[in-house]
Amino acid sequence: MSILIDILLAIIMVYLAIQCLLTPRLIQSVFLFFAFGLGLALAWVRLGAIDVAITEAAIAAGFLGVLFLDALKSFAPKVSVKQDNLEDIYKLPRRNIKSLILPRVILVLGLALFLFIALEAVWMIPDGGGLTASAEALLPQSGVEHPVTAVLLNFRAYDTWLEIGVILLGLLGVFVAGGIKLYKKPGASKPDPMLRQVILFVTPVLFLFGAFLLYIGKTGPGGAFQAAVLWGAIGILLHLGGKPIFAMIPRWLFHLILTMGLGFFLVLGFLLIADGRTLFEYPPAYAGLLILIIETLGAISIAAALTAIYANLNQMEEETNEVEPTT
Amino acid sequence: METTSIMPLLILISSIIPGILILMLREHQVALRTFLNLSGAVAKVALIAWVFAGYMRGEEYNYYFRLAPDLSFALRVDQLGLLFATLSSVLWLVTTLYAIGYLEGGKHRRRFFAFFSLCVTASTGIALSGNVITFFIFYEFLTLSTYPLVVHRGTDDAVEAGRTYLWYTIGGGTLLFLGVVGLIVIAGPIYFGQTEIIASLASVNPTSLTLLFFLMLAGLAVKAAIFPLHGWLPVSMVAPAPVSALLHAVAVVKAGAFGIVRLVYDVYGIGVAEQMNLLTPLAVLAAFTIIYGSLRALFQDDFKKRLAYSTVSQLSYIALGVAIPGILSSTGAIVHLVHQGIMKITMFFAAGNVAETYGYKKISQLNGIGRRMPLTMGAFTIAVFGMIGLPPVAGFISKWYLGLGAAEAGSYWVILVLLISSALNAAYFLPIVYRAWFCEPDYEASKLRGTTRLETQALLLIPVVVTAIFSLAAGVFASAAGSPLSIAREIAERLYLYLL
Amino acid sequence: MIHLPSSPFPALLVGLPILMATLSLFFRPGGKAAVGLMGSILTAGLALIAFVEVTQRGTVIHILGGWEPPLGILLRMDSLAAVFIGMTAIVGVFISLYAWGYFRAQETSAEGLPLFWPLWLFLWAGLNGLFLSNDLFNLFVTIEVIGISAVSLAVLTGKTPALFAGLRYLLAAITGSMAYLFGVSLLYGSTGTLDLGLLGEVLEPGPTTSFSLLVITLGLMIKMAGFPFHFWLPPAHSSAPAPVSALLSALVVKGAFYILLRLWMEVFGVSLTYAAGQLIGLAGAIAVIWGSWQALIQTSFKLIVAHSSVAQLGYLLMVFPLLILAPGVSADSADWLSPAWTAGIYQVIAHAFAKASFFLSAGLIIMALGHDRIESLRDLVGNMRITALAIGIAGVSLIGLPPSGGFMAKWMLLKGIFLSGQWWWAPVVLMGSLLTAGYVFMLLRLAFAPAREMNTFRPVPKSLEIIALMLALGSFLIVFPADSLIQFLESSGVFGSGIESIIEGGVYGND
Amino acid sequence: METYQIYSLTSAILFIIGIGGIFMARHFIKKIIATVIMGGGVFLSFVSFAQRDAITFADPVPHALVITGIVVAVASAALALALARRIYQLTGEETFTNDK
Amino acid sequence: MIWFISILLPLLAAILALLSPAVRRVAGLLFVSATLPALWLGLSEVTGVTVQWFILETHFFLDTPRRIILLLTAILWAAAGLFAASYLKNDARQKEFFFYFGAAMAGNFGLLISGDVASFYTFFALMTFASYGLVIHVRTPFARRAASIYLVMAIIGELFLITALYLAVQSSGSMVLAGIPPALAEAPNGQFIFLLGLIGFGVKVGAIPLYFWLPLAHPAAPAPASAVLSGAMIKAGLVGWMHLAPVGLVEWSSLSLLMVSLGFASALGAAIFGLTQVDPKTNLAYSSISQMGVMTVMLGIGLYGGIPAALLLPAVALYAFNHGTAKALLFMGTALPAKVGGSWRILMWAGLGIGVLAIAGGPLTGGLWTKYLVKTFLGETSLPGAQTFLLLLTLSAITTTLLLSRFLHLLSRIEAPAGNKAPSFLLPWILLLFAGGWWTMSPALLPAELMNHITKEKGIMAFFWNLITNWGALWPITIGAVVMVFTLKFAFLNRWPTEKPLLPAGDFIHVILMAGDPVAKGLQKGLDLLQSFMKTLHGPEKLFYRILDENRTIKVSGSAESSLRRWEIFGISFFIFFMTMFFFLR
Repeated sequence: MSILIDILLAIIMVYLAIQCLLTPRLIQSVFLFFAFGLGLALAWVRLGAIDVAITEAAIAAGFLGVLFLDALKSFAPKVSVKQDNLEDIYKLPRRNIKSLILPRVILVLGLALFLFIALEAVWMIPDGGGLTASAEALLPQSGVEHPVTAVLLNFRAYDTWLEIGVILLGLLGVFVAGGIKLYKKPGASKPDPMLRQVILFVTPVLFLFGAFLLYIGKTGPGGAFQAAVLWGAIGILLHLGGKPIFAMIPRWLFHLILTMGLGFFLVLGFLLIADGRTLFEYPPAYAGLLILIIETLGAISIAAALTAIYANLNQMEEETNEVEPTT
Repeated sequence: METTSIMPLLILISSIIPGILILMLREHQVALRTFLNLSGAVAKVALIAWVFAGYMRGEEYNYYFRLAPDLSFALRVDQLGLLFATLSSVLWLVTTLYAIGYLEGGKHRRRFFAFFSLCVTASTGIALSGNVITFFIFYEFLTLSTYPLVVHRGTDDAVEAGRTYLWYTIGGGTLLFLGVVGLIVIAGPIYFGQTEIIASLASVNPTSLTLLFFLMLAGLAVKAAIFPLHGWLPVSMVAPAPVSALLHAVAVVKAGAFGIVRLVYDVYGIGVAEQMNLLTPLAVLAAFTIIYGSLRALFQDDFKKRLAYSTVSQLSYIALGVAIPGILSSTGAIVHLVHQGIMKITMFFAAGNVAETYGYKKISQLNGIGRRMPLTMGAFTIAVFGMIGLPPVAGFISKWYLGLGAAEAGSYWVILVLLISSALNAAYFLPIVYRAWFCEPDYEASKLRGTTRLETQALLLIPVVVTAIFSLAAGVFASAAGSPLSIAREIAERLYLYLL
Repeated sequence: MIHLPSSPFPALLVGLPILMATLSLFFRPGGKAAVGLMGSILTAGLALIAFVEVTQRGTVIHILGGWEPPLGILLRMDSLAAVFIGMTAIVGVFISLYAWGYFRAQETSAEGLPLFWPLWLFLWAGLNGLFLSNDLFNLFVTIEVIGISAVSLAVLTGKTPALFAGLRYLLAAITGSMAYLFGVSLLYGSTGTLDLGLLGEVLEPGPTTSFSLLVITLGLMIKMAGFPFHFWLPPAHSSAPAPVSALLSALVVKGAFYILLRLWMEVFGVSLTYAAGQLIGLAGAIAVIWGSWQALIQTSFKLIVAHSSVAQLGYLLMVFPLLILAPGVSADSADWLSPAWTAGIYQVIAHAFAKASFFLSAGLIIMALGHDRIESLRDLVGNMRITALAIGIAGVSLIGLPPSGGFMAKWMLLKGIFLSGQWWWAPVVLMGSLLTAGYVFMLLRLAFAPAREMNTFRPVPKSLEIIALMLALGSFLIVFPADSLIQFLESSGVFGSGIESIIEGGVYGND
Repeated sequence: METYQIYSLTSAILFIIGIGGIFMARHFIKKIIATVIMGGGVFLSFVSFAQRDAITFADPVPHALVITGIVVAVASAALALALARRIYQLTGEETFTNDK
Repeated sequence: MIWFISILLPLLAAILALLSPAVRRVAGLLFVSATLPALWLGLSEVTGVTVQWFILETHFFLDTPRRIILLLTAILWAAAGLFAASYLKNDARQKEFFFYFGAAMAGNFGLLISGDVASFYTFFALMTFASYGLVIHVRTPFARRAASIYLVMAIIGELFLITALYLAVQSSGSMVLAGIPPALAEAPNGQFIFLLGLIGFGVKVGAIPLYFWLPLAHPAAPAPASAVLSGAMIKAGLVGWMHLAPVGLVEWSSLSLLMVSLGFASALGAAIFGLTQVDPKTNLAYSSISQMGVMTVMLGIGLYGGIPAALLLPAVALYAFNHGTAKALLFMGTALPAKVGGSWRILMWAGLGIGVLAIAGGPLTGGLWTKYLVKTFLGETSLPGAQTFLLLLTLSAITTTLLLSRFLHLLSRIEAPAGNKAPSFLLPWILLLFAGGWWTMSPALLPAELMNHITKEKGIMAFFWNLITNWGALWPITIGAVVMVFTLKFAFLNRWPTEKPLLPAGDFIHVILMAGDPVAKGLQKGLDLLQSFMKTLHGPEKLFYRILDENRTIKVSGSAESSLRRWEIFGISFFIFFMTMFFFLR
């Protein structure tokens, strides 16, 4: 029975994925992507990966979906200016379709072969056994009770640290890509009275829920990323509501918020090295506390970064007039 | 192999340091530049003389530096190398003087003299290199350091010539590279003179060795301008006269010829090469090139172009000599390395003098020039006689040994080739001499007069006279101790002694 | 593995640049540059100290968090990593110095360019992390760090071509890293470990392993722009600002090569076949010819240099077929492994120096001319002689003329080729050299050619010219320590052992 | 057939759909979505093996890896989106043309 | 040391004369003193030396025949030098003449005293090329043409010569000239080598069929130069033959016969050709060819064996001596009639007459004696047909007389200057007359062995007063003289050309040139074709450039690259790569 559910879910996911890519209309595609993300989250749940499910729903489907949606509004108008037929607004441009047929046939053939080989590889996979046992054995020393958190912030803290760096890096990249002027005043937006009310209501709820997730991460599913997305949502909402927080606070503070997760992590690591340990080798007694601090600061930083990313992207077309088109 | 000496390195440094320093100077620091240049040149000659003397006393001057496994930078002093090094350094000194006079007031002189020095470094490096790798390193270094000289004029012609020059030489270089690597893979890090290594492999791996021989030969033949790889040489005539002189007499073409000598004598060994039948194709090619170059020269009206094709022809004498087994032809080949150098450099100096003083670049303009530039044309005439192979100029000596060698080896067709070449040499050189001395100058030309009391600037005149005297002396005092011939003879004797 | 001497340097090498990058964010443009430059110099110094440490103590490790593999992550700095890190440090510090001057001289778009510094330091940290990493997933994270910072750097100018190129680069990079990650997932699933050393020991051949090998190789090939996946490289590298182009070409693409080399040598020994090596070699060979040919027909300087990178990376791929022994050949008789290795390493280093110098020169030319159409290079030697000299010297190294690093690489490569009997690669090497000579000398020819119009060269800072020249010279100087460098590399067990050693079970030489 | 196998097979299919999308989709946004789908497939395979290797709890390492991976993928996608939007803003192009 | 000085002095003289006008004023003295060491070498017996450092280890040494010729040469150069100094006093190109004169002199001496191949060849070449300057001296079109033909022939000669020397040295294994004849006698290809030498030196000697440059070149030069050309330098070829010929050691019948018949053909034919000339110098040049023919005959006899070299070669040398002095006398004499006036003319005619007689072998002259030597050896040889040869020799005496009396006649037609005057160059002429007369007949020159062989203890003076021999010499001369007188006296017999030579000077060359003209044109055309072919034969680089610079190439490559940039193509290559590798991994 449960297998049937899984199979159904799998089929739905595959269908959604294919449809998402095949549909000619961009907006449909984005909504299908939302749906696909949710399907994937369900799959995580089915596989017992609640943390992943939350992360997926929050970041991959949620945050990214919002970004895509936001992008749609940017892509839409120009198409309409260009083309007379409103029917075609969201249609993808199709040029010399005939010349594309042969390559596509070959590609589909290739995909099919690839699929066949990949399925065989996945089917024939030997049982490697995983690391569950060793993780379980070492869990008590990690300072946290939830194994995923232990792995994320202790066993493989290095990866996590780098990953926080990646988000910051993504933000920097967005700054660069969006034109440097935006970097100077992230998130300057027009106020919207309706939204402001909603925001006033939602913000504390999101904040509290985020804090809960963060705290619960020590023992169960939840943690920094999930919390960060929620807090990031606050930022986004505030931004939409005409309160671009990062435009309001001093730049140094903004930078501090952005970098404190990464920075604290690193400084802590350096201090540990100075203490004669290795990087991220917490003293067992303080491990739990340190992890909590790191998670909190990390979550704040990530939230800030996500907010800033959204703000920048959201802002982009408003700058159109100021940027001279370059060739 | 254990003993190392800094001397060979010093010889190289004596020209590379001035080169680099000159590059750092400013264009207008003429005096300092000249001083650097000349002191480098003099130091080099002195060092080589010192090493030569020491070598004759039986001392060894070797320098090793291991770059990688199987890849040693080795400088070794032997007679053949010393002979070539002496030639390079002495002619460098002379050419430097000449170039100072020739380029007076020209543009980019700093660059010119800097690369000039580097070029000579490369050529002495080739002379002193102790193994094929080092040889290859300097061989390529030479290509590069001469390129700025070839394109020195900066005209479209010059640049185009540089392009051709590079395609040929780099192409040749890659072939040589392939051959060298292959050789090292088969035979290990091979030093010049260790012919026993190849000899021991000759029966094991004859096909590869033959293939590698021709690969390397092709690489070397480009610089030695052996047909059909000679195309770059006449084109690079656009370079200024001192460059052409250096290119044709000492540096580039000689590097190729010297390489062939090394390849056959000091890598494969003459015995193995003969036994593997490697020499006949070389001989045929060289012979063909001799005739072909002469034929082409016959049709050139451009003075320097005629000289260039003559170089194509003359250089193959060396290859031909190498290709004929026998002590006499080896002597001839080795001594022609030197003799061709001093004679051809004289010719180019003379051509440069005429062009620089009167602006004549065509042979048809040379009527009666001997009257106005007696010393220059006198020197030229001496060189011409040498080229034809008339005694007592140096060229006779080499041709004599080549001919005798051919007779000794029973290759009578080679004698025929030599004869035809001599006749053709006479046919394309003597008209120049005839015009210079026995034709009345054209009316307008006779109005032109040099401004100085001398026929041209002293710095242009002295080198040409000096090299002409060299050419004459190399012939007249050929069997004196220390003459090129006697050294060549010793080298050849040693080669064949070893074989026995 | 874990009982190797421990050292803090691996961790510091990753941490320091990130720390400096983070710090630099707090400053205004001028301060960013200062902090960035200081960070570069500190990192380079640290890298050199670490290098010396490795030369003295042998391979050092850093067990992160004190958790041993397979659960934890381990940073390992063996001689190969040390060489790569050292190279990055030297080239990186030169490029940093150049960038400092270069961006100061660029008044027009001064606003955005300061972000160069944090991005570059992130990139550096990513590279160091990659070279040090011994964990499949960690490698993924580092290549992502590298990828994102590289793309961000590539679009630093904000010009349209750069944006297009950057997006293409990014999509290709994501494709590559996802393919890589898929392979990692299957490997983890089939072995339960991510540590390279352990993986090499427990991995068994089978369809899954083969498939992982396939997707990982493909992914990395895309990331290192191996033919036919080089399509993203020329536009991306040519449209970036000069110091960035230099970084991308000299260092970034080498990261993927490094992983590929490590994985093939240390992990996938069991699944590799002779034919697979030949295929990679073939791709490399085509890249050499095709890239050089493309470079030859370009009309803008930076495109020439970018296409040249494609070709030069092809040489790296040509090392692979030599490292895999044909069936029935025992490792004892395979004396070509060592030259082949050396060839790869030297190609990496020499290309890094030469290509960095090339791009820096390109930057100077753009600075002087406002564009980089090669037709305008006429009379370059008359106007910018140091730059012309740098181009010449770097070009010579690219061609592989002696005594440059490129020569050393080609020498060793040809030696390996001959020793292994795979002679069919030799003509490719030569053709590549010739074509390279073709475009290098096309540039030089123009540089020497007489100017057609009035002199339009604007003056450029001499110090920048000298930096470019020094990098070019560097590509020659690296030959001199070659012997000791090769010995150093051979002291690491990885070096020179090839696949066979994996099969026999010895992974870490000084175990 | 066990649960994890369904998902691991699905993961391969998703990966392929994603990669096909990257090759065939024309619009920037779709290409970016395709990369995310591709990533989803990869992560699914990780987690499916985690479920296979579960003892008292599922293997936490792949979970952690996937969380990290998702964040990294999102960062990349965000950057790509920023680039795409910028391109569109500057030129009005929403697909790749060969000469750029 | 004396050896070197004898070469260096002329060279020094040449250079000094070129550089300093003051020296040129005393040029006569200069050249005479330059010949003194050679003269001394010719008169005394100096032991040979070896100079190791010079060229390819030079040996200086003289044997009897070469000493005789050296003496001749020294005398001639001294006389010609004195003669030239005053003869060319006002010449515009005086200094050049002196330069070439001195250089040729050095070469001439050098080739005679050198005993090894390399230095012999060196000096031979020096002489050959220096005399080019003498031939072209007057710069008239005629002289230029003559000089060109001379040069071409000289170079051809040199080529054959050097080949012969290569092979000869190779077979003898040493560079010493004395070793070559025995080696050639032994060597299987000895005849071939000698034939090469025969041709090579034959050019200089003016042997049939290589003589045609000679009647052009010798007259083209100024009188003193013609004198040394015809008197001394022409003997260099003879010396060369003597160096190569294994006289008395072999029996090369065919070569011997060839030489003898060619010699006689020269002796008679050249005289007949000479008769048709109107220029006295051309006339003399033909006479030289004719006389060299006789010497060729003598060497040819030697190759048949039976006569030892020690006997034959001095005889040849002596014959050369006689001819050289007399011919130089006559050549210089051609300059006299226009300058000598009054009673001095008697002296002049007497001298000329003696010269003519000496060449024709008239009684009481050295010619009688030298011709007798020829006769003796002709009589002794076992060569078939020796009797015919004797007859031919006599016939040649007649033709020579005819030729030379014709020469006298031609001279007599030159208008004499008014008054009783003699140019200063009459003095060296007379000195030469005496010196020649003295040494030809002096027994000092001949080795005693030869003397004994010929005169059988009677002594040379007895021979001179022998009526029979004198008569034997006289009657052919008389016949010749009578024929000449008669043809001149009687108008119906007087068909001698006066304005234009019946046959152009250099006869054969004109045939060659005429026949060669279409050939030369064809050759030119062929060469032009060759040249244009070579020009179109672009280097491979040109082809490459053409491909490279072709727009289409660039376009195609560019579009190929940009198609690789298409995502679909990326995908396809991805899958191709994937599938290939997948199969390779199996």
